[in-house]
Amino acid sequence: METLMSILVGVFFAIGTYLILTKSLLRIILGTSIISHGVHLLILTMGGLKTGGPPLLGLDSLSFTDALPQALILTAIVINFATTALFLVLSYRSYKLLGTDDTSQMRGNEDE
Amino acid sequence: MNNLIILPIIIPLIFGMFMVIFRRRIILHRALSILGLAGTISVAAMLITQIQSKGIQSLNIGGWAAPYGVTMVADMLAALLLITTSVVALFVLIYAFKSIGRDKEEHYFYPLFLFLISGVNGSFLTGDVFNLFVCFEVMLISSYALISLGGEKGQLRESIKYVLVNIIASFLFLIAIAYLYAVTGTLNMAHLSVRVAEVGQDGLMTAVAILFLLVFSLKAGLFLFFWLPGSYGSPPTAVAAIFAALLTKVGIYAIYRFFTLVFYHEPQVTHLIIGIMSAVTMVLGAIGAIAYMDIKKILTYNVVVGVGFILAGLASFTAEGMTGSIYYLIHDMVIKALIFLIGGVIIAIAGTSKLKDMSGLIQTHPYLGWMYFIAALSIAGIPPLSGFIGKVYITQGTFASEYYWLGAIGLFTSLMVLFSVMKIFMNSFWGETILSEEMEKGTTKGVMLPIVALVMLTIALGLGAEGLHDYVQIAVEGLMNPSLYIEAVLGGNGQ
Amino acid sequence: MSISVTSEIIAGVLILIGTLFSFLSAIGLIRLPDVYTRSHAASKSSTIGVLFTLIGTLIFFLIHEGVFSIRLLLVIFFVFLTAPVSAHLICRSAYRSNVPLSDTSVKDELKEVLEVDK
Amino acid sequence: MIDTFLTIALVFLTLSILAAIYRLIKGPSIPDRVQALDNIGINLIAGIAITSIMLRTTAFFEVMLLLGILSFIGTIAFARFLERGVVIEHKRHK
Amino acid sequence: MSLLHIMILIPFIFAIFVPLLYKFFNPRIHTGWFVLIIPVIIFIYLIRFIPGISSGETMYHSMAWMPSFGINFDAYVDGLGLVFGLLITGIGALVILYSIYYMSKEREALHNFYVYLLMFMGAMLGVVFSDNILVLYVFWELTSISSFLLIAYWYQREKSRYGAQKSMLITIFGGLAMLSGFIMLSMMTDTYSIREMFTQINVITEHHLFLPAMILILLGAFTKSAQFPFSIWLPDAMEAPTPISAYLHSATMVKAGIYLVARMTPIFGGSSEWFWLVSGIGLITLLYGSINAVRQTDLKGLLAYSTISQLGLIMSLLGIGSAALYFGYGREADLYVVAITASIFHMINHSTFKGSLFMVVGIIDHETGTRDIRRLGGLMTIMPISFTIAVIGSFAMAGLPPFNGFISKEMFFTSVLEASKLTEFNMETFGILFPVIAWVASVFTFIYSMILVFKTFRGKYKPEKLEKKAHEAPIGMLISPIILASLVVIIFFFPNIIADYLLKPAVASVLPSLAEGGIIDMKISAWHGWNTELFMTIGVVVLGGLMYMYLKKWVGIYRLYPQNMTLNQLYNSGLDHAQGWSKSLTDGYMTGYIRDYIAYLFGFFILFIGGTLLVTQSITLDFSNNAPVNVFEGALVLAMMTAAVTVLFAKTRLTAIIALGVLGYLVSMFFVIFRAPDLALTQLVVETVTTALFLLCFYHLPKFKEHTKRVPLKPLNLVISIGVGIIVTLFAFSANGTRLFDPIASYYEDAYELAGAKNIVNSILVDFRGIDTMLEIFVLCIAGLGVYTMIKLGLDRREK
Amino acid sequence: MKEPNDIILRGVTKVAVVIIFTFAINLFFSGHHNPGGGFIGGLGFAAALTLLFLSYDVESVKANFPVDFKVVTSIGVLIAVFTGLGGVFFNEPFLTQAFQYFDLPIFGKTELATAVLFDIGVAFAVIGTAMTIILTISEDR
Amino acid sequence: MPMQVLINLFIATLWMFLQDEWSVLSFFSGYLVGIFVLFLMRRFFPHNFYISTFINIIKLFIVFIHELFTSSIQVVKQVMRPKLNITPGIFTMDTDLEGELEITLLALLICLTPGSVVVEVSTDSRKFYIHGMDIPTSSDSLMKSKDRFEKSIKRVTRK
Ligand code: NA
Ligand code: NA
Repeated sequence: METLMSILVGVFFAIGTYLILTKSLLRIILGTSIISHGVHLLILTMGGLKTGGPPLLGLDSLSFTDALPQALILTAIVINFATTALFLVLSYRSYKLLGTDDTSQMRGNEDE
Repeated sequence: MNNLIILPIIIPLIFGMFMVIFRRRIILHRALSILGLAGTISVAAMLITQIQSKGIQSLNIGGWAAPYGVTMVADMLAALLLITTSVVALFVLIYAFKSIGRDKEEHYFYPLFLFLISGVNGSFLTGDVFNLFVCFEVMLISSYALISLGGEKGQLRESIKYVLVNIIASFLFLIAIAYLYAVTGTLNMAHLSVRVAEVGQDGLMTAVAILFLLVFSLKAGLFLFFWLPGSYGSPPTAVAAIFAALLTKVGIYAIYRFFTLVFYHEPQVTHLIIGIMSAVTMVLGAIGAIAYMDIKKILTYNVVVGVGFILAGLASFTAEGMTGSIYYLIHDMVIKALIFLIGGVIIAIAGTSKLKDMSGLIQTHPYLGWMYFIAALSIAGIPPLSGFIGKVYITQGTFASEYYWLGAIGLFTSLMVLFSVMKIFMNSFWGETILSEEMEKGTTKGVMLPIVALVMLTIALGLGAEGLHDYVQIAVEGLMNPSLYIEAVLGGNGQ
Repeated sequence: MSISVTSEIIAGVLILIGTLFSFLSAIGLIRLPDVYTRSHAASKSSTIGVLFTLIGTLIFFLIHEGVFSIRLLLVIFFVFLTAPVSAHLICRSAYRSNVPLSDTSVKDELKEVLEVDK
Repeated sequence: MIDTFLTIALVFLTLSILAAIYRLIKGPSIPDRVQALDNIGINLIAGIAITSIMLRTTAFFEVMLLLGILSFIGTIAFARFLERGVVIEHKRHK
Repeated sequence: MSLLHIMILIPFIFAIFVPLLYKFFNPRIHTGWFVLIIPVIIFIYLIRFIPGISSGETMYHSMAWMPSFGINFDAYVDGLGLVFGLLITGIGALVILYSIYYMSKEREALHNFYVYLLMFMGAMLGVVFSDNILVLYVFWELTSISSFLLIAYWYQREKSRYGAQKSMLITIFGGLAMLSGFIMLSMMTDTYSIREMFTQINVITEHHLFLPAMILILLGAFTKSAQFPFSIWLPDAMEAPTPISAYLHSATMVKAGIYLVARMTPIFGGSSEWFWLVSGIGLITLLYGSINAVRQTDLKGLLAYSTISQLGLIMSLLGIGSAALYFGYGREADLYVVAITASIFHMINHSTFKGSLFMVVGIIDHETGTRDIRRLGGLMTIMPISFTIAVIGSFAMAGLPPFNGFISKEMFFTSVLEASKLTEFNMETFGILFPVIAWVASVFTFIYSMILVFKTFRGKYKPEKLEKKAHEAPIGMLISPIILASLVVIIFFFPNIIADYLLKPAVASVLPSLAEGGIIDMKISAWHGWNTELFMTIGVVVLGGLMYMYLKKWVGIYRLYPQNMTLNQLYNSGLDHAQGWSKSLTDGYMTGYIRDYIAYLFGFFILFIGGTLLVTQSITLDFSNNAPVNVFEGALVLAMMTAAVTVLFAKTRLTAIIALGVLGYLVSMFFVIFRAPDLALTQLVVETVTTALFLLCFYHLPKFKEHTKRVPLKPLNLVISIGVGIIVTLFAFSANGTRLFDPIASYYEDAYELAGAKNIVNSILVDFRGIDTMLEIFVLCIAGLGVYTMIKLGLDRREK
Repeated sequence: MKEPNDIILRGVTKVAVVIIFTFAINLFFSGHHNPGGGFIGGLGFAAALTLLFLSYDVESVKANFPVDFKVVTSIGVLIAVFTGLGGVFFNEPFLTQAFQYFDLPIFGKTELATAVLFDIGVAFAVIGTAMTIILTISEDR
Repeated sequence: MPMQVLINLFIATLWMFLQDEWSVLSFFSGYLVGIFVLFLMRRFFPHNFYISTFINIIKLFIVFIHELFTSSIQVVKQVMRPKLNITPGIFTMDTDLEGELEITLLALLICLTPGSVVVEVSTDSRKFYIHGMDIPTSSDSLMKSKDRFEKSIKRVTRK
């Protein structure tokens, strides 16, 4: 499973990176979202998969999965949400003001 | 346990939150922000005396013993950065009073400013890798809001780049944490240090180290600085100044923390890489600084050079180098804020940042001109201003570790820096006066106080470098001797 | 057969039926000609599919683990409540965003109504 | 015993999800894709139910309910966007 | 703080009050009168040292500055320092006196002028009296800065700024080189004190940094003293007001390099590298300066090149003299002492005659409005006093009796002749060059000296070419040059006063080991009989005279030299090219295009992380501790990949978002499979809210454009993204196979006992790592404010 | 019939929102021992509000929830921080959570933990932020 | 109706007092007692006895379930045919139901009826535009069921 997940994460990173390297702002944001999934799954994978029950003591499992990565991912998810929201708004504000969502037209060299 | 450590994080936080609640009371905002920074300054001062007398201070948040909870650690380096941060921020804030504009004030400029400081302070104080990530995010998200504050075209355009690069950096930070956790099973920096030391820094660990270096380099603008000139050139002056002064420093601090506490076992690999990166940074930064006839660009590339120079001290991995770096770090925070503030005033007065469109300002603004002159000398490390002692010791450090090329590059780029900042002086202040006072687009009214204060500070830090010596020495001792940090966090049972 | 085994069998069969429904509706999702007809499959069959599955689960946990979960009942209720609305809204939005009906369609009484207002 | 049932059930479920994915890619219209999303959400509820039995845990019941709620909200959001180009209206014209 | 310290610092302190004095007394009293007090006081103060110093005493006072670093303001007065101190304050006083008449109190910003001047004076005193090399460096840079400011005193002029920048770049470059040399020295000896270094000369000599340190320090000296090829800044420095040229750029600051070489001679002297570098560069500079001086048409330009030339002469003498340390005690050493003596002697002489000449040129400029030789002539009768002074100065410069230049130049000839007889340092081969170069340069020196006097004061008076009607300068302006000219003559007749009281202690400082042996014993006389040196002088006069007379015939030769090959041209185009090249380089990679930046970032990631993994051979593929995979999970993974690919290839933005939503749902399904209920819940809600946000923002965002509907296939992007994917995966494999420690997680399994919670994840979030959560909601809050600000601030403005 | 008639949607929304609110509050309170907690509870609450916004419109929902969500956020953060400071006054490290079991009438043996207070802060902040963002964007023109 | 529920709750609480037993069980038994009392008193209230409404709700629910089953099976049947043979289309249906609740319930029912999904509701909520899977059969069966639906709904929503 860890191997499969590692590959999946790699695929997410590859696709996300490719999207980020395109010109369209929206595709860039999509790329970051895909990478963020990759990141979260990677943290989980790196914590070790499937070794015990859910980290709920009420359920009387004998062993529990590592709860720490889960807590970390939870924090990361929320922070990523905050960032994405801001980035989205920033993008559309830029689009409205600059009249383009093409990053190749957002170089802003010299004359202005 | 020392609850003081948390205050630099939560004082700005609480004060800022109250401002959000009482949104329209701008006077209250100003008062609270001054009060808040004054508070962090005093806390930092208290921490410094405590560290001096009792050693590194730590706080297990929630009472959970390290490495299980999150431990906040105040060593001398952190405390020194803390106090510098707050002092510089205070002056920039005062500058903002007169320059930022009512609409930005009403749109949470002051709270966001304080939140930024809170994040910066948190990054300095935390002893936990993941918490460092979170503190970075606090800082970053505030910076995202601040950098786009005002929503001008160029600003938004550069903000996009800034935000995107930092988002990716954050992802890389997270995967670095993931790999680190897989290999070491812990997040507490002191504990990491112990564990890494226990098994030695093998290849994989070095790869993890390089990944962290990559992440922090992005924040610090070490080698990966391409995002920096654009984004630091676009926001309002006060914001640009605080960015230039603080944000890269957090990355630098993190590199220091990691590569003296955790990944210090293979300096011939890691620290050499840092050295090469810092050399390239200095060279490219200096080249950028001399390339343009635009105040913003010149100043932002100077930020890049500073980063490279500070890290040259770490690359040397000698006590001298570290001493120099810490001095230079403090100097750089002060001077970058100062020169950005003055640059902002010049741009405001001339209504342009293009040097060829301005001339002879010294006729109408002699004080501003001389302040700039001193700042320009200081930024190049000309004695006896604040950059000097740092420059000498970083150079000495690089020589001592036989990285002569690094020291030489450092010194030579400081000449290029001088050339670049003097270019501004000669082109904007000297020459025929073409702008009468009535034609000026901006004014120096009300903004001279922080500028003068920072100039005084750079002079005082230069002439009074001795005053910091003991503190810097304690900081260096902490950096060169990880066991002090480990002892303070994990106590005797470090294993 | 002990009660627990019985419960397992009952639950298993229910779940199997449920997923079979889901599967068949999925075939509908593939085979049917346009979004409107597919929405029939999606809203009805898969709803019933998930209902069976959840009831099976409910029974399993009730008998096997001795847990009666209000949450499961709520899920059932909620799916039941919302699936038709989802179908309605999807169809409406499809219609209003000019997704054509399939060629086999014989009647469109909504067309003139909407066109009158345009 | 039950695990055999569940495995077969999971195979069915897998096929349904893959069918929905097919619809997601194929389209041809956006509502088709929204429907696929909605359908996957519903199928995942069943998937979680089965997983819960396999793991003999009630820990995921909340997830099921939330999935039901959220796939509904998601569908509505898409539908509204398709209809009006706006998801949330500032003020409804009477 | 001793009186000595006060004397060094008093110019700085007084400088603070200058603007006030200017404000209150100008234009009633010329600010210069107040300023004049300072050098006079210090001069008198220094004079008092002469008896003590000449009897072998030294003065040392320490003042703590940064004691913890060993950087203290240790003031040290010995023979060498004293000579310089007297020059600085003596000439300084005269220059200020002169400036009072030269600088108009009505038109000039005198406060700036005198502040810079005082700053310079203090800095210069600091340089020559500092024992601590870092303090010396501090003052050294201050002289560069004040020189920079003084050159650009008329900052409105383009040429002033150009000259200022040039001098700054070159001298500060040298300063930095010197600093690194100093740092090396301090590393060798573990001290910053020059005197302590003297006690460790053996350590230094054997250190592998000996040569680098020497070269670096010499760079400092050579740039400051305008040695070839760094001399180019000096002619442009002539844009400064003439008193400044007289003071900084001929009498004092340029001599700081001389001081430094002299000061460092005990450390580096005796080695062949030092010998060759100092004397060689000195001789080249001598020749270069003298040849170039001849073709100048600007009187100050001529003086500038003459200064370069003379500095070369002094420098070469120091180089030759350093051989004394090679020989240790003995006759040979005694001979080379002459060279050191000559160098210091000539330095003093040069200050006197060159100072007076500058002042005269200033007078000419002041009274006629031009310094162009081609427009001047026949001033002899109009300005007789000035003419007299000019004759004295020029003849001294040309090395003619009865003026002091003659004596020191004869000693110079003696020295080069001696040097040519050396058998060490490879002098067998090259030694003959020394007297030849010296003699040729002297010929040119003679020529330009004659040009200076006779082209200006003789010939036809051309009032039509002058802006003003020329007349003799006011007496005040003449006092200083007269004093200097008198000194020129007096020294010729009584050289031994100088020799006993100044030169001997100074030479003793340069050659301390010889001084200790009591070997230094000098007697300077104008007349040595008909020796080679005298014949050389006669030759100079004869040939020089002839060449001067037929100047017009051969001066055209200069024009043959290609203009774009001059050092100046090299500097200019170098600087231009550097800036242009910098710009194209920087513009080249700083494209402003975010895609490029991201490509750099990921490129760096691939290279560095991949590189490290490869180089350290840490890629391991160990799948043994993998958890099993079932069909459902496998299919889900497939579905996820498909969804991600769908996002990639989506032709409409809605398709992309929907696919992303599917992906999000599937990820939360995985969180279920991996037993993370809290995560699954969070992921679901966040996914949905994010989707809603996307849709909300779509209203404001454009659709995928027609031509970009299909995501473009770019090979480089493909390589980068696949590279990133592969490295992330490989790293994950390796990290997965290398779990070295048990994670700390087991601790949290006691959450119920420790924190009263059965949900471990929740207890970590609110308790064990509560601070993360606190800061995280803080992040959320800031994001909310950020969004609000971003939208509302623009909105409010638009509504206005 | 230009405007679609949302009568069905609204009818169902009312029921759904009641359920979601209840569920969100339940998630919040059960978070200490079961899946859930401040984040998820808060986000669930925000999801319910979002549903309301979707089915109705900003103005009418705002009229029913007349609060400045930015203030809600700040208060949430402040609650969390001051909970943390509570420990400081008892000379405990910052953010020291305390929990105690009490025998209360009706509720029986009940655990009262400051962590719950902290979680309330979290929930407030989450709700406030989510709503601020959604509302602000939808108010933009 | 809410009044009746309140009274019922009051009775349940009173019952607990009388029983002097504070438990869910005693509350529940009290509640049952209350239902009984209210049933006796039903003629004195202006509205129907609320339990009968409750029973009507359950009846309606059963209608729902029934529709769902039959329609699902019909869809499945159609899907399973080797060759699709359907004639879909949109047709109109009038209703005399009023108010949000009634309309919603009807719409839900229609959606669950075999082969029909509501596409639009007219602005005055009098007309339903319905997509039928197979026009003749779906519209027929819907028209057949319509009255039954409306009746069941009215029994719940009207007194
Ligand atoms: Na992030
Ligand atoms: Na200019």
